[in-house]
Amino acid sequence: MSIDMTEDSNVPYAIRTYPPEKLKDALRKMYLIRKFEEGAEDSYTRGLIHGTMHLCIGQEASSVGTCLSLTDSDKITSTHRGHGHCIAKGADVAKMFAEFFGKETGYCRGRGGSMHIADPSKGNLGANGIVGGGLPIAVGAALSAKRLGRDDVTICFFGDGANNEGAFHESVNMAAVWKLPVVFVCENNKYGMSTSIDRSTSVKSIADRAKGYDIPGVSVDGNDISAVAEAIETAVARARAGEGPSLVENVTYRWRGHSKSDRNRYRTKEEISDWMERDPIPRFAADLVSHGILSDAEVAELDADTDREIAEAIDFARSGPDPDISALTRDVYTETAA
Amino acid sequence: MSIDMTEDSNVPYAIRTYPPEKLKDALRKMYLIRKFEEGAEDSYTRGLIHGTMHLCIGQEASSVGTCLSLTDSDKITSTHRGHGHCIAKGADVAKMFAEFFGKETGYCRGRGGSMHIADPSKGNLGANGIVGGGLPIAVGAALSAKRLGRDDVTICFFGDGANNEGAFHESVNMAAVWKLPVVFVCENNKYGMSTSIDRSTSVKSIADRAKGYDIPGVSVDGNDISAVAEAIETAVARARAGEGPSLVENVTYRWRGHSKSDRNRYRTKEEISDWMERDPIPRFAADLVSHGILSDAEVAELDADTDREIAEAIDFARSGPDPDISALTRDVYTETAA
Amino acid sequence: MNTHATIEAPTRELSYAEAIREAMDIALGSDEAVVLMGEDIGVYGGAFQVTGDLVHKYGEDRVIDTPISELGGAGVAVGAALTGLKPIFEFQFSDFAALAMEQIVNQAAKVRYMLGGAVSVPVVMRFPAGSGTGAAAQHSQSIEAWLGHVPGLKVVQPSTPEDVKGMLLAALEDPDPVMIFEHKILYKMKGHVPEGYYTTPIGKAAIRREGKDLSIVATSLMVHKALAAAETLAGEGIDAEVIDLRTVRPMDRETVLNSVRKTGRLVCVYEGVKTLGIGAEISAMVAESDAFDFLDAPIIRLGGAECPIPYNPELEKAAVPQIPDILEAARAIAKGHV
Amino acid sequence: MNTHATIEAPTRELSYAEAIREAMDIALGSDEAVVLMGEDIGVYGGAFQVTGDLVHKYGEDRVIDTPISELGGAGVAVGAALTGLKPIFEFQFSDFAALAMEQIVNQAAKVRYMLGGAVSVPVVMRFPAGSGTGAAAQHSQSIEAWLGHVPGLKVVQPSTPEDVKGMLLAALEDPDPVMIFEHKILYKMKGHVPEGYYTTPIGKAAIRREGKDLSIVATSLMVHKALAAAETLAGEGIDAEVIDLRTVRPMDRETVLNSVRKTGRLVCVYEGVKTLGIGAEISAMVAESDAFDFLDAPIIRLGGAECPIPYNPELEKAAVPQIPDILEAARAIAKGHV
Ligand SMILES: Cc1ncc(C[n+]2csc(CCOP(=O)(O)OP(=O)(O)O)c2C)c(N)n1
Ligand SMILES: Cc1ncc(C[n+]2csc(CCOP(=O)(O)OP(=O)(O)O)c2C)c(N)n1
Ligand SMILES: [Mg+2]
Ligand SMILES: [Mg+2]
Repeated sequence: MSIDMTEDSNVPYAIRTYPPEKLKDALRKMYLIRKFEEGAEDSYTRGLIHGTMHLCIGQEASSVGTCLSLTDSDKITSTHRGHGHCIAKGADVAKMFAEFFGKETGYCRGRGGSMHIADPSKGNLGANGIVGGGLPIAVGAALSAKRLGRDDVTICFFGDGANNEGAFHESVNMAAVWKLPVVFVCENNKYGMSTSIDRSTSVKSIADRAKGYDIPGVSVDGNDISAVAEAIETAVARARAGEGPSLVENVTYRWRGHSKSDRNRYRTKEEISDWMERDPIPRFAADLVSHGILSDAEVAELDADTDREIAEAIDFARSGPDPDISALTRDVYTETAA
Repeated sequence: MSIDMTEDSNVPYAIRTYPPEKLKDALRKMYLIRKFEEGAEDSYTRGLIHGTMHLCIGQEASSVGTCLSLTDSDKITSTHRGHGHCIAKGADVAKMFAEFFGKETGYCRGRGGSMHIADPSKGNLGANGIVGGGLPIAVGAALSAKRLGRDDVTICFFGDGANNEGAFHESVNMAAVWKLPVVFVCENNKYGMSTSIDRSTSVKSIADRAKGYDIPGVSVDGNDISAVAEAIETAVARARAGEGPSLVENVTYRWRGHSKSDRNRYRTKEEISDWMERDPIPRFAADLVSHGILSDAEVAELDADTDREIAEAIDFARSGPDPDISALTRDVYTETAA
Repeated sequence: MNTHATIEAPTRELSYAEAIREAMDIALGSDEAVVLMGEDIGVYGGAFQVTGDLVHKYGEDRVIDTPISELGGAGVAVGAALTGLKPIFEFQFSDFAALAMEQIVNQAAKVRYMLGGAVSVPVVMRFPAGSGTGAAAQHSQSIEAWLGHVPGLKVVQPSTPEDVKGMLLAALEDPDPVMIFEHKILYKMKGHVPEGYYTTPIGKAAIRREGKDLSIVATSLMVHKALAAAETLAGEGIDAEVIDLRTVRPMDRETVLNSVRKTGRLVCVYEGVKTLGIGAEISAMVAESDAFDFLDAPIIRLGGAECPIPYNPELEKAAVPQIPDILEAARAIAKGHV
Repeated sequence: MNTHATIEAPTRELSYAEAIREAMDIALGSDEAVVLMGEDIGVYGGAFQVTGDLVHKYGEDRVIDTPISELGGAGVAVGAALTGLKPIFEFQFSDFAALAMEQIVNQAAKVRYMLGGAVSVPVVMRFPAGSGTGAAAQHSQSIEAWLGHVPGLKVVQPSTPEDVKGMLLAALEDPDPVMIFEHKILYKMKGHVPEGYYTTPIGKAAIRREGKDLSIVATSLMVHKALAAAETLAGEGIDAEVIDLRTVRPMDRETVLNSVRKTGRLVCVYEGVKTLGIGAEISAMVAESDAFDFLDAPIIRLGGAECPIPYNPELEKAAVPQIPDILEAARAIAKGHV
């Protein structure tokens, strides 16, 4: 390989920073998220899934770039648009599908569905049906880490719309005053449901909100996994060093409607297709190929492998058992020995 | 009078801007607030008042300076520490005392007490027992003005402690997005109950919070009525011109404890006495005398007059009738003709 | 004495959602003070397409998309109602009202009383409620009992298109805050709706089916299940009276008690959690009255299960009363088998 | 069978506030995971001096003053409880919990269930509640019925120093969220409190006085009023049994039903608003059980008046049940005069 990997070269941050295996896994996860969402959409259309769902197609670099260097003991809090976060943090897509299908074999034993998937074993404290609901919870997780002397950092995902909830303000302020190890990651996909940032938010960039808390705020191209990873690494390092929280804004876009009931009256076709051209997946794949990390054949193999993984996951999910109706009120409270 | 009243002179803003009658009335109101609070404290000590109260002694310039140029149709929302706001907005101290004494002749017919005094006839939408409770209400009042084509501005008083409520964030953001005619006036007396700003708030100055909303934020000496009035006039003009909200921080100090149950364990005697030396009342009185607006004798007369007014108000209040117990549930709902 | 037929105007079939929209259209068209506020109620048409195209007819100044700020948004509506507007505030799901309880309960419900009757708060709030959509625990609650517990509020649960239009218009005429719980499953339900302006009284229950053997008092969607059950029971020789409570606060004591005096047997059917839900109040109201002497059997409550609403569709159904549950309860008490 | 005497350890007289503090002191001293959180609980010692000097013993890292951010603060406690801490969160007044209902109800209460049992939330929240302090409508509410309506929470209302210590320690052992309502008027009440560690079971009512003529089921402060009334009634030949409900959720069905089976008469006494309050549930629980067959008289509920708590002291008293009200109700049903 003739490529110069030193910092001042044109090599993207991720590529010059991480080992090939990790980069390959990152691309694999991006594919997996994309295909997971497509599989979920397809299952929904075929009537296999009940309720609603919020797809993150187009936002894969944000999820994967953010979680790239986290350990299993680092925590995340996620959102209603949380499938990508969940996969990026290491979840098993079969158990995710099983949850969507309402099965006892799902992450929440069929009790939670898309909006409540969690995987505490990997540090994922859960999606949330309440916009902004995860913000103070993330700060609490960071408080635990600090009090209990753990090195963990907590990543708090939230949307541009969520930034207008009072919970945002209270959470960021407390984290800043107490210098807690938490990184607030805003996935700014330009709309909260139908409401664009300029109609809901008095600053141009969510990162500007950081000024009101005297913490670092940075806005990055959320479709560039390398830019995301670099910003997050800086914020995580600061958090682990005891210097407190940061706000990172990943500017991205959701290709699909807000949820299954969206008639898309608030975005133009052009805007959507412009953003589809900025697809984060081929962009990262091309980078990996051009910097000699993967061959075209290896990329194609990842693509095919993840297709297979999703198909198997859906099979697993469909064949799982339904919850037992008599267990309706189990797990409302913790069963104790006494 | 030999004093040069042009803008670039050393004459304080208020003195070069307002007619003598208005300045005299401002000083009168400052005395009235001070004496009202002393009278309330004394009545409390003598067991005439039930419950608790939050005195604003030391903060008179903030109340009076802020309300100096408002009309009766301009609105204010006030706080638990609201006596000064109420008097500054033109309330009758006799009806205020009657309310404290729980009388039918009080502003709230004895139902509200200190924390709920309001005088809608003067545009005072009320004190509030909920920290931050008045913030969105003020924005609502500003929305009414804009929608109904009224020229009113709304002043929203809140404390440094209140700035950490989610309601602050949501309210300021909405007002900014919708460019509503509201001015957020933070009375920063350095503590929310026992908690100092640096232990509760991640910015040094509450005015810095404005940066997160892309609105003007200014911090002034809240014990200087002229500085307060000038900042407010600018913000009010902006509001009336349809340019949206501003944040004005009046830095001041409360001489007394937070409420009647405060053991004052969080402030030093020195800090308190330092601030008592910055008493806004003699400072303004001296300014008025030195600029020839009032004579020493006139100041003494105001002082004596307001003593008398307070004594009469307390007499009126004490002699008023108690509410009729049988009317316990009156005014829960509006009685309608039907 | 089915109250469906009491309005004389010509009727057409409209869905429940259309009936609400028509009421809002009439209100917006006839009173400049009426504004709609809520998340995504403009171009999106509302999460449940209730506001629909009203924004095109009345513009963004009167059909106001709010940021995702439930506490602030509700508070703005309260402040606006205090100062001349008549806002209709839509929560996107009733669950999110948990964020706004402060403004609803501490402000809207109490301010008139706290101010001794000096003001009224003519705000209307709309709460899409209930389960059955597969949206799981944070999007399926029935929290009308919380608000029903709060003096100062009026709380209604219309069960038909005709009623929801008439009660919304009645709510707008009411000077006090009226909370309207709309079951999401009803939105698509069609029914006869009179044309033009009319009001349906708040505080009056409706006897949907007369009967002599037992009284079934039901709310919202459960009214329809109770009516279906009553048909089956009729075939078995059990003549059930079905009362649609319609208003939670103030509750129509007389209609319920008269029915129980006649039948001597009572089943309450409601979707909210059984414990401390609507049925507790209905039952206690009967048990403390002279109707108690007419009771020939224990009072049965069929309420929601003691768990959050689960995601899996079969569990979800099991979590709220269904027709077979009503049949079983009715048969048991009708035959004295309890 | 007064439960006062069940603990064997030596006792001393402590006030209710001191008993709470002792429980927290024991917990902080024996478990590093326990932290206290709340507004002004540090150097101020808490608004009601419940935390007192604990901050000096355990430091600011474990007795944590929060900013005035109830939603965020409660949410931080929830997040901390999910990740290893055992926070005891103090609301300064229970009224302010209206700001935090989202985190209490949508998160803390539901997360275990939504996640299919994958996590527990061992958080304890303390709510100073009730009227009698002259603090008016926004500082005097009794909102235990709201939380009692929520599956996933446990809700207690200890009425004695012994119980509050034991129940707080039991709450800390409980893996699920426990909400403790403490009546402010009780804080200064003295009583015997066993030394050292012990727990008082959550979910068990206490028979405070045995009697055969009627059952009075009371909560919190009302227990003491009921006991005083029972003494008077004894002098009149009416032998009242007084039950201290102690736990609102889960309610101790058996103790209440057994008493009613014995006496055939029931009066419920509680301070929250009558409609949809605790008494509604107690009454309905009896009316739907076999104890119904033992009832010789209607069930009387004495609850708070249908109004916000007024300021004037006489009105304030009239707004909640008093001893004469209990006497009147007891006499009426004991003599069959209803
Ligand atoms: C408290 C609350 N308010 C409103 C909603 C309804 N809702 C769900 S997602 C959403 C938009 C969120 O926007 P954003 O935070 O930008 O996330 P995105 O959907 O764009 O990923 C809304 C309004 C909710 N679930 N919770
Ligand atoms: C929502 C809410 N939280 C807490 C309180 C209790 N409380 C009353 S005043 C106060 C301090 C407020 O501080 P600040 O806003 O700075 O006003 P100040 O008292 O200094 O004038 C607190 C904590 C309350 N009344 N409402
Ligand atoms: Mg968004
Ligand atoms: Mg302050």
